[in-house]
Amino acid sequence: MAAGDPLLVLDKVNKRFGGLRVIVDLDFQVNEEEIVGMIGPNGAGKTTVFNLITSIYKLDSGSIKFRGREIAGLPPHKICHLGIARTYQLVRAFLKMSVHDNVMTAAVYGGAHELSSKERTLSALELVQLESKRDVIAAHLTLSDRRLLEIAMGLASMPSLILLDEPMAGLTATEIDNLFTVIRATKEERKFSILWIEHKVDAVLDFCDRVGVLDYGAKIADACPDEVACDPKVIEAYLGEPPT
Amino acid sequence: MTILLQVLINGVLFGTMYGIAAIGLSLVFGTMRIIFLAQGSMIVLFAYLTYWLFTLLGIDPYVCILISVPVAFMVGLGLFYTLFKDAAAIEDKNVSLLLAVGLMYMVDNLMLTFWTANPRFAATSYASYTIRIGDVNISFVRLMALVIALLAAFVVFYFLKRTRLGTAVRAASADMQAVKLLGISSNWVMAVAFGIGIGLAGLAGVVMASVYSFDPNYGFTFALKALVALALGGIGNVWGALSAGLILGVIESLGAYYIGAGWADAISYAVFILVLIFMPNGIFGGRAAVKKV
Amino acid sequence: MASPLLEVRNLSVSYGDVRALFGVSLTVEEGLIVALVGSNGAGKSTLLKAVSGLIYPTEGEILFEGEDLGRTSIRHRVNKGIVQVPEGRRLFPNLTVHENLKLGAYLPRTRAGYKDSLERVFSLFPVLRERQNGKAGLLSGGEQQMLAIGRAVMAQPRLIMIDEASLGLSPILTMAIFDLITTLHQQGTTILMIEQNVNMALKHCNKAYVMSTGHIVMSGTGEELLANEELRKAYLGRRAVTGNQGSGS
Amino acid sequence: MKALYRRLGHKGLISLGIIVAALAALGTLPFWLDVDASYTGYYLFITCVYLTVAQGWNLIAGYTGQISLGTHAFFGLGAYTMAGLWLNGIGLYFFFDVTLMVVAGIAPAIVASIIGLLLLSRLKGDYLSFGTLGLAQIVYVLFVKGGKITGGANGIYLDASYFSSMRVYYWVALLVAVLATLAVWLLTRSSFGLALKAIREDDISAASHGVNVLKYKVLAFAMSAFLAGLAGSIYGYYLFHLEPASVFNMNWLFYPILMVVLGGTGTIIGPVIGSLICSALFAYGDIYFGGYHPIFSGFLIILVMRFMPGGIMGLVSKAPALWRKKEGAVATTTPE
Repeated sequence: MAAGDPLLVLDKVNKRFGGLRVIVDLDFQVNEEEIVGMIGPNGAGKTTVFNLITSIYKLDSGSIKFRGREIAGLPPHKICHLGIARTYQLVRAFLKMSVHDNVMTAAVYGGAHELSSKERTLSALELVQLESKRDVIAAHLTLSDRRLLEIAMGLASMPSLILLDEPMAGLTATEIDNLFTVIRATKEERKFSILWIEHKVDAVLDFCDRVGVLDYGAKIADACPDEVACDPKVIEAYLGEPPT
Repeated sequence: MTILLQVLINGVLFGTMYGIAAIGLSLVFGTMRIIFLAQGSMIVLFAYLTYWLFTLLGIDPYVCILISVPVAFMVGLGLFYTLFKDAAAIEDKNVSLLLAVGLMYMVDNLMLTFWTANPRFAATSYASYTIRIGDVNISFVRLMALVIALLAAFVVFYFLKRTRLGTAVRAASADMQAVKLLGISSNWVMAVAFGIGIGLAGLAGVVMASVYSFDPNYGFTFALKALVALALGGIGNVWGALSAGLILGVIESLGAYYIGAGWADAISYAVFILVLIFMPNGIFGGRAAVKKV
Repeated sequence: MASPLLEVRNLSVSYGDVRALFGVSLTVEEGLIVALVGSNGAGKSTLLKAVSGLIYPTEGEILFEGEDLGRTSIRHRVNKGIVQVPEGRRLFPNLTVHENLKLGAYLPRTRAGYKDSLERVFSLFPVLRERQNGKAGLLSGGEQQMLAIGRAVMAQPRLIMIDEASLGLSPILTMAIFDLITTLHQQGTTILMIEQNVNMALKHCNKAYVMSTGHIVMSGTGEELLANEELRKAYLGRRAVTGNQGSGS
Repeated sequence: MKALYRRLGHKGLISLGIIVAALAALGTLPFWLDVDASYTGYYLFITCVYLTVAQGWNLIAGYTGQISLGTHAFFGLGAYTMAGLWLNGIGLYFFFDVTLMVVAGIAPAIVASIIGLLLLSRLKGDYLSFGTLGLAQIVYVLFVKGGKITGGANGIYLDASYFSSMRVYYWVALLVAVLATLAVWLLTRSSFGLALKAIREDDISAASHGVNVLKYKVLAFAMSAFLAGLAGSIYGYYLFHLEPASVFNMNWLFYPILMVVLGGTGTIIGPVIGSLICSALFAYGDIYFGGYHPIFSGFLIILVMRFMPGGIMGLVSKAPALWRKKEGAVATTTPE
């Protein structure tokens, strides 16, 4: 499990909704300790990829391997236990529960670990700097705190891969900065991998080791940020036909 | 053989009421996503109205249709605007479920107080008249029930398919938000669907009073049967709901004959649970009535 | 000077604690195609929803031909001629094409000219005439978008607001849809459209607004914005621009 | 004492005091009130039976968000299990046999687990409710048609000579109701409760945070069936004559629901308040209004759901909302 070893491998993954092919023959890989971005225009199928990885949707064909083990078809909670955590674009924390109980739930049920769930809860809250708000009901948090809360919930299960679904959406520039600082610092300490889907390209290009681009459910680019930014296919996907 | 045929025909004729009630439930569920558990109680209530109109004023049950269906429609509109309008708008469907439960409980017990638990029946002069075809006896009033059910299904079908408002009702069961964006009042669409649902309960009430003896406790059982028919037929399918009602009638009738009277209920609920578990789209396909986890 | 067809003044909208629009102002003059571009979450759809009456603003006003729409109903606005083509088309898949169109002309005002509107839609989108008795859910993506626009045309709109017409369509189909929108415009309908396909939108509009995180950050004619380096930056970030120059393309 | 104060705080200590005082008063009631002569004895007994069922329904519906409509089947199953075993000489053969009562709870819990695995894995929302309702009706028919085994529609008779005083009934029902409330309270405050609440809030999100949604739904369902069955066995001891029409009566479904929603769904005190109020309405309503009170209870469900779906506890928690908001605001603006 050294840095750089393949962690999550998607192989020829396909998904249809009715007649519509949402994901088309997608090959994708995330390695240990890597930060990978997945970008693409609205409707390109990014969130669907997450839902396939976390088994909320069943895939039509293809395989998804995590540490060499096939995970497609496992129930969602098993996937969490294996070490994949995720956040949602529209935050899905448990709104009527306190911050502490939210993280505690994720810690208790996130699988067996050396550290007790209490210790993991505290350390997760510390990492995202939400200790002072531990007794606040999640519904009373600001959007940016809710995002941090979801990240803390993810951290509580000691994942080796975190899936971030548009964590910047709806945040102001300062809040985004803060979120990044937190993610960067946490990643330094915990050494997990990140797969991050985002609509806004700028931040992903700055932050990630590698970026995949999705358009109409198919991968049109997968390279280092600099290369992706210059790829005419990517520019076309974002801005429409190339300017003449 | 003759007996089997007789049992089958009785089943079909009995199932007509389940069918009418299921069409009503389907309309309400399609637009409001509410299972209206008080449907059976409303049917019994309108059966009592028919019974009263017949015994007190001497109005023939079939003439009663002209009174009780419009009244039931208005009652439906009233119920929607006073009770279900707000509940339909919120995500938590438990509120509307419990509203229907409360309504059922209140109506059942009101009827119990007014009319006692003694079975009633609109004993018309032609109630015992039977038509004999070959070796099979067909009760006139039951045959009329089938005719009425078919007519009702056709009217509802025509309304949904051919009228502007009916088209809007069908559209609303697919996408309420999009309906709103066309300038159509979503509340009115739901109210009309609810009104027709209760209107059909009014019709089923007339049929019930003219064919069977009934009592206040019958409502709940009946609502459950309508629900079974709805689950069998799949949501949003008028003919599916009617046919499922008939099939349920046949299943019960066969069960009562071969296994014993009194087991019919258990058999239909068993069918219900099996359908819920293994065929959530109903036997006629149609749209998923059940959200899978 | 006559008041513009649509004027949005200082509009703010919040979803609970989350503010989506911060004092947005824009005008749409009669007879123009106006484009609203910006990345996901910029507030474009929110603005459209506020104009069509799906949500009410917390602050600011929306004027249509000088009349403040305030907290009037969607029905009132559709009657005035403000019709939205929602994102994702929102067709009724189990209804036929013809039934979908019929519902577009639901309000009494539009029923009188129902036959003419239908003719107009069918001449704009001949494929819909061919498939009028088929279910809407069986149409292809491009045809569905045509039907969504056609359904709005049935309401005899003064102003059509189109949310992401090109979403999920191939480049060729996107081109076709834009041509149809242009035709619609030439027939005299005012159009306000939201687009992610910035190049296409800017080429086809008279005027455009660029939105970012709930604010309008740029406005101008399509040509002006197309030539604007800042716009590319807003979309792909600094690297994209420098990268492009670096590679000498 | 100091340690206790530190743990509970000011408010907690007051609540604890009230609870201890109330329990002491209720526990010693038969010593200063003749529960056999006074109607109050029956009222409190039946309240406790209802409360036990209500807390079970509260656990599955209030805390887990799954509306079950099969409670009366579990109640009746409990009553019949106790009576059947007793008649066949199984158990320790004394009145209010603890082992029989526990078995009377376990039997419906097993049925609930089986049906729960089938229904809860595939259905949610309304259809779960109707699946449980259909199941309940099947159970009812099975007992009516059960012939010699169940005594059919006439039911079965226990030896009524065991009846000595209402005192025993009162104490047993009170003890069970208190234990049921305590158990639900402890469960919902444990990690088990975290899973239930998470499922109620968002079951997909709960699953992706590692909660085995089906397992906890079934466990909660079985637990609620256990409590219903336990209450059923107590009522069975009181009836001596068990017939399907009385122990499978829909009242055992609707009244507990009414008590929970009136008091406040998903709160621990709500069902207690709700059952005290509703049970008073029914028990005394029977005296003063004859058989009309079910009409009012139906009406009451409608009123509560229409105007205060949060129940009494919902109103209570809304009252100090201003104060609470301030508290929340302070917390959110001081991250340091």
